Amino acid sequence: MTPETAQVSTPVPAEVTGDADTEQTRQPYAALGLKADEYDKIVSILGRRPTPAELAMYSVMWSEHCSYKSSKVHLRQFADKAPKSERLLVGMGENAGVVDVGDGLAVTFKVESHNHPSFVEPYQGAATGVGGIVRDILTMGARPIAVMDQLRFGDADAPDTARVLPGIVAGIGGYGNCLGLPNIGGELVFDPTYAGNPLVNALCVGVLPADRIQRSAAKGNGNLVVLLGAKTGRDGIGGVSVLASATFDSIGGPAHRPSVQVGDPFTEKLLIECCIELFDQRLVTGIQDLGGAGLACATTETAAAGRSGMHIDLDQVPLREASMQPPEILASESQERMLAVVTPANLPAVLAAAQRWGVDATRIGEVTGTGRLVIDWHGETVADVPPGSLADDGPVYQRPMRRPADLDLLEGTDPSTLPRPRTADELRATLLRMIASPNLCDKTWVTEQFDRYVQGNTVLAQPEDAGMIRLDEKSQRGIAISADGNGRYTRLNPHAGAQLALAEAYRNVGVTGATPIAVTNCLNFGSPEDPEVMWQFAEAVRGLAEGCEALGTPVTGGNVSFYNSTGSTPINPTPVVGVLGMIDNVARRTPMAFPAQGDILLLGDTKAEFGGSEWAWVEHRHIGGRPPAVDFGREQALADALAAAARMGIISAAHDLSEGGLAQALVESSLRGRVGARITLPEAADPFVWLFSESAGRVIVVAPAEGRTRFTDLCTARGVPWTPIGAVGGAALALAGLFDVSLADLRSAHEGTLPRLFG
Amino acid sequence: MTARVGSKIGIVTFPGSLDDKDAERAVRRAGAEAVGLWHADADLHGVDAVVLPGGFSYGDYLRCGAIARFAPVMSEVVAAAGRGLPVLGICNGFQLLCESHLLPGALTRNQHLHFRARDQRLRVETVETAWTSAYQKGALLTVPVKNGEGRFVADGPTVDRLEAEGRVVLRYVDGNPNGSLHDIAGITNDRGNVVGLMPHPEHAIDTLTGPSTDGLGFFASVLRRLVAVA
Amino acid sequence: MARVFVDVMLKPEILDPAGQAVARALPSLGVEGVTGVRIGKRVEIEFDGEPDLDRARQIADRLLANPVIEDFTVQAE
Amino acid sequence: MARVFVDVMLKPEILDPAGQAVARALPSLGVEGVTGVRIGKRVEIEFDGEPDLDRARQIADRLLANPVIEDFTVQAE
Ligand SMILES: Nc1ncnc2c1ncn2[C@@H]1O[C@H](COP(=O)(O)OP(=O)(O)O)[C@@H](O)[C@H]1O
Ligand SMILES: [Mg+2]
Repeated sequence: MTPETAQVSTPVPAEVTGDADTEQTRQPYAALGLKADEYDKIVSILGRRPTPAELAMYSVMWSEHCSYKSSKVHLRQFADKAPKSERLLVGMGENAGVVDVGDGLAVTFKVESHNHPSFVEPYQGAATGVGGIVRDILTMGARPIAVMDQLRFGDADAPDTARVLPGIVAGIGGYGNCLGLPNIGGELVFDPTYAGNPLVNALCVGVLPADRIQRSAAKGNGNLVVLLGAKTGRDGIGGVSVLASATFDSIGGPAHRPSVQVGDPFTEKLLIECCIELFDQRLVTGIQDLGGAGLACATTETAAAGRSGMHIDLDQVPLREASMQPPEILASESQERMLAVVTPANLPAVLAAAQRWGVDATRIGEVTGTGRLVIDWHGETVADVPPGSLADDGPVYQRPMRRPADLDLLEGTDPSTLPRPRTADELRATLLRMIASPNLCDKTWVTEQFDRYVQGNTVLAQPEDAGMIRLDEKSQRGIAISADGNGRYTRLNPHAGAQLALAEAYRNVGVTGATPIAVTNCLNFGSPEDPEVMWQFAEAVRGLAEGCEALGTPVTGGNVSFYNSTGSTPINPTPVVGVLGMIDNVARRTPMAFPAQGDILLLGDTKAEFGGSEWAWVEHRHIGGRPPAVDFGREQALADALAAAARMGIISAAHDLSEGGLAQALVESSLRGRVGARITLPEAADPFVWLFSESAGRVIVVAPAEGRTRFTDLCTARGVPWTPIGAVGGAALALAGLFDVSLADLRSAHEGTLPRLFG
Repeated sequence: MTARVGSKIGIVTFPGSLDDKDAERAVRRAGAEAVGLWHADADLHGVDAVVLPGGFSYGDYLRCGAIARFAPVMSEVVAAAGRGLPVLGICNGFQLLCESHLLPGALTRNQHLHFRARDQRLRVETVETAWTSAYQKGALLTVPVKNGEGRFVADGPTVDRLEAEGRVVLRYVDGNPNGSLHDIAGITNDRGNVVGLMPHPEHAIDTLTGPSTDGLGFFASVLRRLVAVA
Repeated sequence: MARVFVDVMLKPEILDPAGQAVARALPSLGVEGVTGVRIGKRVEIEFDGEPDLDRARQIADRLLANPVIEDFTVQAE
Repeated sequence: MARVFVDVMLKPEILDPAGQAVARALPSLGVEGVTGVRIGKRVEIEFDGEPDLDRARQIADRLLANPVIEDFTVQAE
């Protein structure tokens, strides 16, 4: 046993040159990503110079990625403005939020980015992104039950897209498929803004008994700290502080890019089964995944959360390379590891469960009452720190903000001046070009690479508006999830863009018949050191927080990804917003496919809203004007009407309108149902506006004759406008007085694009 | 208890098995008792039939099914199959049956190199196996396929023999999803008790969660046989 | 510490789509004159004592290669 | 007809899940004394003329290996 306090050996800076100048004898903090004042703060916290191990720990823990130092002051709004929700069991701050879904069940979900690693090594970067978010969900005590992925690339025909896309898609599939997690939806967006910085966001959802939520706090003097899973290696060291906390330009090009990790989904699968067994047998008192900043993060966060101390013996950590030094062991981001806190009495049972699943489990330390995290190695104390100083008391920045100088100009270049299709033939040709464009085309080439069936509970999956999973076979209770974002809307107006993303995800959940209850988000932005980016960020967060307040759906967790830029230009600000809904009986869900017959109704108001629209982009490479207006009251009424209709069984299909507008929605529902539609637009309608506008708050619904009046009454009672626009039937999409397109022509236009581009 | 209620079908869980719970659900839906078998336990616990489920046993990094073949339970499965016990290998289970030499040939990387999951049309080519007797010969099914290494290959004489002896159980129709020889989706041994399929019948038992209920017949078939034997 | 290498290649008569994909991509990289590409596995086995070719051969035969579709060769470092 | 072999292995510090899975399975096959297994790719490139090592190196660099996680070696038959 090592004593609880030990003499800290005099630290020897790695790069001392012998120069007496104090500036020079300072430690290599800058190379580790720390600023001079941050370094000074470390010295003042410790009352001495940090050891190399401590310096490594502070540098990773105080990195943007781990400390949220630039975003903290803004993210607070999610909690401050959070609507009261009785369902919220765990809010922001834990690994993922948890909501009560009834019958003693709870659900946890979260979306996270793995943008930079996926650019460097597409397959493994994307794969380990899935692995990381799955461990977050597992950490809450939940069995992961589904994943989703939100992907953004440069132009579809850009050479680098061909380099990264196939690997990223294969990596998402490779990891998720091997874990046995159905992939139930996502996004695939192409825009030159992401050419040098693709966005790879991954979402995971899990289910757990509501009374068995796990916490990360390390509590109980004398309890043991057990490391589960993979051995610790040299891969991915500093991945967090370097990769996710700086732009590629500033890192210095490919040669200096730090290594990324290789994922091992098999080990993760065993880790999941092992942990679930530990949870079921109530064998752990605290658990934390090892993600960014590895062991440094897991030990400090658990000790800080438990307001305890911890003693770690680094010699016990199973290593892949024996020559690893303490800073490396602490900062390694080797995947597929978890840290558990267990009572001494439970240790044998924990080790037995681990052995049964073939998972390595090693006792590496214990919880103490000292309030210090003390780390020993080779008989020396290499770190002795107050854990809260790393986990909670990192630097906080109120970064300068400035409205982008070009925003007035962008807003002023309104798409209303763009040439529009005038004749029926032009409208028809526009429709065919639109549905074949990379953002609106069929995504099967991607989604076919994902297993959607495994676990046998997938009720809805892509291309449906939301994914839906049955939680319980007896009660038929289930959940629905959708995540959406639109960087062009957000570029034009970050406040509105974030709200539009929220509104779309909310509506996507609503059309299935589920009731939205909670929100997660992944905020993909440029450099926080750029005041214009910081302004976009602050506006987006404000918009999202206000939107969640209006909708009554709290933000339960999320992730911030800064430093996304193509060359020196920040990406279009891209908040991806995920909405979770619940449904009492999944057999009552509303699918998007047109049934054989029925009347088609358009719910909501259609206005000439083309700012940031897909039409302006596809036909004119234009981005300007104002994005569509959002009305949360309308969104709520709409979702409420759709949930009621699903419960009553009076509608047979519903599909939301988003990018590409009504034309796109009609084509998607027709192709999915293998049946056409005869559409008659209202007499006063401008067909171009009705077909392609992206006004929010709209849905198409098919109501069989029997239920139609009950449904329209239900809409009217809630103030949801509805317009009959035709009926299902035939083998073509026929627009009365305008044009017909056969299903076969629609299909070949819609489905040919991705196979042509990616083989 | 009657034989029907008492029929026990074992489903083996290997490290990395994924569709084991789904197979258990399908077995129960068909009316049998599902018994979980564990890879490390060299005991079939008296089951009347065995399902080797889909998944990625041991990660399938080296070659699908290559490591699972050495699991203690497999020596029991191989021995029991030799005595006529009905054995169904689904996807990873099919790969494992080939690796274990209970079925000829091998399953290799899909020709297009992608993992592919889709609802696949299939034709039942023989009903003279323990697992297909409840179908009509020539019946068309829609059942999910999902794999990265599902392309069946074997040398010419082996394929000719499979065809000549009527041992091709299932064939892909309306498009071959992986480049499999002769559009082969499933085969059987010469006694008809061991069947390997790439498609996943356990995912086609309920239209709420699958494309059809066409997969139930595989489980119903073996039950029928067990009842007849009893 | 002694290493043995086992190279596992698909038999010539077995289609190698991964190799073909590489071969097809070459002209677009400006590489001409390649008539074929085959992709197999290279397995490095580290023994704690002497490099044991027999044992490596046995591992290759039972585990690393599937004789239905693959051939292998074994050599010491 | 001249062949060049490109061996692509994960860098030593990078986890090799495939090798690890094989190494862990060996005891159950009754094989002892193996301290590590690494699995990489062996690529056989066939040129119609002389074996062109430079060209092979270029192919490896651009198509077969990602230098962030892999190293490769090239040799003629
Ligand atoms: N990368 C992806 N992974 C999984 N599913 C995807 C992906 N990209 C798109 N999808 C699915 O394809 C369908 C169409 O996508 P999209 O048009 O963006 O839907 P929406 O506009 O309703 O959000 C949706 O079901 C979506 O979940
Ligand atoms: Mg939608």
